[in-house]
Amino acid sequence: MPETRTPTNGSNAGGARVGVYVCHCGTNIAGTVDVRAVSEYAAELPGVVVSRDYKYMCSDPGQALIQQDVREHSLNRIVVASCSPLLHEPTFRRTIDRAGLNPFLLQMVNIREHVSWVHLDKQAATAKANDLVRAAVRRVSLHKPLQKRRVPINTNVLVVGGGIAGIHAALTLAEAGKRVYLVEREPTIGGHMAMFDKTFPTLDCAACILTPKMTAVGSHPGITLWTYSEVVKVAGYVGNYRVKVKRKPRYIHEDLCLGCQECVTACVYKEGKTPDEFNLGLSKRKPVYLPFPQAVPQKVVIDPETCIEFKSKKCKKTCVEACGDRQAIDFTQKETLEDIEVGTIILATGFKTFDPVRNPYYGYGRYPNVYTSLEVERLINAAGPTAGELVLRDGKRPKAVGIIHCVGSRDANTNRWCSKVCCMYSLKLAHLVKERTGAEVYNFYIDMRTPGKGYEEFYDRLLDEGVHFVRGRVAEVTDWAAHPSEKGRLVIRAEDTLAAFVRRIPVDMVVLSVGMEPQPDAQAVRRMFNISCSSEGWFLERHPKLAPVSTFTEGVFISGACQGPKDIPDTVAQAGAAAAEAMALIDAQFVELEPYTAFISEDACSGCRSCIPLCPYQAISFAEEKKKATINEVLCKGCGTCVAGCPSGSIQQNFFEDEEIFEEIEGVLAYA
Amino acid sequence: MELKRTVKFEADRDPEFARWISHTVGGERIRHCLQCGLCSASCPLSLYMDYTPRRLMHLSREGFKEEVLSSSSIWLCTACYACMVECPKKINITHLMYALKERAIEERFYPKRFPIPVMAQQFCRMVRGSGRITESWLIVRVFLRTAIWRLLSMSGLGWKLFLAGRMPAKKEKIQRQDEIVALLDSVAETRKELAL
Amino acid sequence: MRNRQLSRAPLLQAAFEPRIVAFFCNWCTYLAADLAGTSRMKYAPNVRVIRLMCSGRVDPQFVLDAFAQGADGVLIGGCHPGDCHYQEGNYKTLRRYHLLKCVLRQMGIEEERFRLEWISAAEGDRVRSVINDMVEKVRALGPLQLDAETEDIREEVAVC
Amino acid sequence: MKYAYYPGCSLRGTGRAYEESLLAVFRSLAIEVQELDDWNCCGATTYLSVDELTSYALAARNLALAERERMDIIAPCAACYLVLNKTQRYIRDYPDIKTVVSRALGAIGLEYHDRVRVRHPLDVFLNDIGLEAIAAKVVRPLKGLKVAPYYGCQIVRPYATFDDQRNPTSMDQLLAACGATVAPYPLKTRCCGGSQKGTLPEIGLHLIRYLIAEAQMNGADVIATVCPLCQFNLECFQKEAGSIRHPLSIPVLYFTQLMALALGASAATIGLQRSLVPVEPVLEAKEIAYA
Repeated sequence: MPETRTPTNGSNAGGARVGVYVCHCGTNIAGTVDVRAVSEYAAELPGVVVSRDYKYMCSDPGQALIQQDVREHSLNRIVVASCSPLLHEPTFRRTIDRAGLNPFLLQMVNIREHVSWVHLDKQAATAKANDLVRAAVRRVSLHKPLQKRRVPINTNVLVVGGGIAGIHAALTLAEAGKRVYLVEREPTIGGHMAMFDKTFPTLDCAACILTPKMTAVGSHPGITLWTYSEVVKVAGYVGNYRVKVKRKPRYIHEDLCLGCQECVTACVYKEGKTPDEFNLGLSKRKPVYLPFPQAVPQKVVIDPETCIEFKSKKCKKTCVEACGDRQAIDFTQKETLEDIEVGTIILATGFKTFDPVRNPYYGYGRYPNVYTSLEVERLINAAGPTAGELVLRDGKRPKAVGIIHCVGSRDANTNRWCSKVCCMYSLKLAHLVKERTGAEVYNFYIDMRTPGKGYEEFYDRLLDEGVHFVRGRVAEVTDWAAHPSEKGRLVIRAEDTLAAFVRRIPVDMVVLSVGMEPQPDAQAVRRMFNISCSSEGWFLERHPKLAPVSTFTEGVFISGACQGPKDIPDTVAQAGAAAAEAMALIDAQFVELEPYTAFISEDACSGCRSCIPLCPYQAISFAEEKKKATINEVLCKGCGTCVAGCPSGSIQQNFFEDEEIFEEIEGVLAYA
Repeated sequence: MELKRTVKFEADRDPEFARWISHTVGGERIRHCLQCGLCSASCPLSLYMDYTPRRLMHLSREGFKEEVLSSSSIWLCTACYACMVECPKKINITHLMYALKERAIEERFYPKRFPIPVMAQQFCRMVRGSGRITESWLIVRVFLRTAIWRLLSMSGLGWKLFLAGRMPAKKEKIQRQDEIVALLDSVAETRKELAL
Repeated sequence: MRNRQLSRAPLLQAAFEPRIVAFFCNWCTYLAADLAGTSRMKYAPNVRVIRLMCSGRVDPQFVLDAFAQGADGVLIGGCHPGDCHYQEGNYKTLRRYHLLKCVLRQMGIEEERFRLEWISAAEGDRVRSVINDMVEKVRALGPLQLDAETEDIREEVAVC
Repeated sequence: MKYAYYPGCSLRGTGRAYEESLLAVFRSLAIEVQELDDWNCCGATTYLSVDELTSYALAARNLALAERERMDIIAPCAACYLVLNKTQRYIRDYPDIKTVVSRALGAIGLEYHDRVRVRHPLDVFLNDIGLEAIAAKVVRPLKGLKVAPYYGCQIVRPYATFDDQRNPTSMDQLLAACGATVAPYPLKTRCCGGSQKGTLPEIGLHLIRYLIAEAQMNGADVIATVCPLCQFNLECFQKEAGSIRHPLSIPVLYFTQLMALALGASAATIGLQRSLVPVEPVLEAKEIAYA
């Protein structure tokens, strides 16, 4: 039961009538902080009319309590001591708003993340909580009513990355009638999913479920698809982003190319010479090529690095001849820059697979028959380099195949995290390899992780099929034979930890189940979009549970594997969520911005202009007629740098006024 | 067929031993062990061990002191550091092997005439006495105390090495032997004082 | 052995618990401190955090005021260079920090008492280590003693 | 720059040829060394298993002696090199160890402030002298001699101080600079069994067999080593490790012997005659003079 304590000290500084609410958060706070004592302490502070502690302040009854007190005790300032303001400040602002108080007459005290969760000593934690509450009570008395700013929102959306996440988000938004710009770095959309053969656990073919969506993107009137393009600059703020996109020359007029590929056939190269990126170098392509048969857009690309015309200017240009009247080929094409304006941005930049060269003991790059899992996806894909035949580099079928899990995952020497998808895709590959070749298949795993709908059942199925499971991390793959049966084969050495001895298992093919890593340019991308990365390099969500696709930059959302390893179902779900979040912003028609802008008291301004270069947004200008600086409130983002730099103290920042901060400083330091 | 009943009671565990291993130098991360077996598979000697290094790590952190200290594995470790370098959790396995050896010698957990602890003790004695090791003398001393017949079987090699000038009969000794003694005594004193 | 005992702080100082005021920016360091909390990292309870939108908002007077009001140390936490949510606020902070350090030196305030750290939202562990380290160092220095002369300097600085 | 030379016990016994050839290389390359004054046994791997704390103190005495002379230590023996390195790191990382060590050193009037670097000759030759300078001084290129470079464990593990941990190449480069052909040797960092040959012979023999067989299979004429114990194991027990069907016979030299040879030293001054598996027939077959 909540309790009211009537203050003995009735003094009322500046007419503030403060209510203090200390949250237990179950035992999250109350386990370390003596919440009762904090509330009793607060009750004695000048200006405090009501002080309570309650089990869960953010619950409905907790909020109702505040609203009731506001009415009954005519409170005009509220302090809530609970969790981080980044979590529940909006909640409590709404609470007091509904009780008729201006939402900015609230101050939150973070006694969970900053106190109870990080300290062990109950006495010291309680003392710290007291200090913080005291500061908040003193500060809140100076708070002024403020209004959020409303700015209209541009309804266009930018989606960066054309893998399954970007495709799904773009289609969802376009279906809802929004204009979408989809920017993809490669010449085609499709991402990693387009390279897969089958998808777990249902074993439906990746192309069958993906290519219809790709085609839909290509033909949707609401989607502007820019492949072979990259975002190079982002400016503006939520609702009003200005984005610059670089479009690399593909030396083909996209509007003229029909995708007939006659130029490819006609190329002076009779055979491909360059490792084919899409097939991971397992086949060769020509200088003019279509990345893969279902590529979207169905437009060829010319690679200037290998095309003779670019090297010597002396090519017979049989391709141009073949193109004929269509005149789609243009060797003089130049890079172009496009400027677009969008209101929201969805990042779906995906992942990179771990490069197993970093783990030399597995022999990748040294033994030809050691493959990555992605390479095997291409090998067993009917549209792949071997037309779906799983054969070794010498054309022979493997009789035994070893699949090594956790390559570049769960390893302090490379990446510490679990890549989440490898167990399941290894099972899928085990099944496909067994089905196609009848080979003995060995899975080397540490822990089998199959949480997901239908996943454990799939594992059961593999066990039924007679695939071997050896629980142990592989120490090495070697061609060094210690037994006649090992001659000429690759030997996998691991401890069979369930049998408790070391085993050497000779195989013909080794599949390295490589983990997922952040894209190599993730840091540059996050800087451009002004978002954060986790220490591993994944894009950081606003809250791991409650705001999984939002970022700390309003209007920028993330989806798919750029946020962390995840499989296709999770990726699609996140892409849908990101699209919905973007739509929620757009359909509100305007965005509310925090009122933390700076303002100038003209009387005090000496016109020294030292604030003007401090503003990164050019929001401050000099009014010549008055010889005073003025701030454009629409451009100001509220960092407060000019405030701190003003020599005459004539600039102030809403909600962070000097006096408010001085009061907070003195509040935390004042002894009781 | 001889049947053996195996069940471990909680009372068989020595929680103090488990605490010790995770607090000893190098044991900081032993609780992170995944039991992946990479240590065992990269160990050149694991094929000869009664408990593979992986099992030893788990038995230690669970406090099965008897099993751990009477295991042959701790004596087989040659300190090649292959396990430690590859361990995905960066557990200092090699160093823990040293710690277990030290503990096993302290608590006399090894078979009689087992050469490794004998060699270790003779080694230390020689350091205290001369400050340096003379290999020829060390080998003789160890075999005298463990397996005299091996001394005879190896005499051929010994003679060859002697002829090649690689088995000097002269004992190596440092000049300021008193420093070594003072050093060793100081360590013993500090250890006692700080209860290390 | 004698030296060892001498270097030990007297009993009275051993009971001294420094009070440190921290100004954390909303986007990086405050978040990192939240992350330290959600990760249940444990650190010394001597720091009182004041949230600002950007480390660029830290007015030198805030720091001087904190010292004048009895803080034994002041810590500023901002985004890493190049990562500022407001593009370059943290560079301005850095510039002011160096100037302010000179002033504090003249006032006889030891260097360890005033610190600027770049801590990104992902570096919860750094919040823990920085705070623990700073508390230790300030504890070793003992309470801040401002003499009358430095009081004057403070006022002068506050005026200009 | 002058270095403090810390030979270690083995170089005065079974590894005499290592010392003789190493000093010869130092002379040829004009590397100035001074034997560490009254150095003591580092404790090797053996002391660590009996009494860890004491072993750090023993090793630290050598570090402190070098520090007093303001010189870096050159430690050619792999075990010494590792123990000295490890001691430095553990003193840095563990305050208790630091306390014990500083008190012990204090008792004999020494101090240690972590100002000394522990170097291996491979490191010094490669990084302080450089391949070009060495190649320029080669008077007798080891043309046609195929060498299996064997690094063993403790030079690269657990600390990768100057070379790649998984595929070290410093010795490969030095031997190539001397004109030798470096044979592929995938087992170059595998363990030779260390002192196990002495204590549990059958196990030691097994490991030695693998190492020698692999070198022979890859066509090596000689194996080059960096550690006296590796050299001893591989050379002295190869006959025992082989069988009638698969006899093993290959000279096992210190890499410094090969370098000294290339730099013009004569066989007698670099301990070639101390080999139990004679190397002279190989050199003669390759027409490399060694007198």
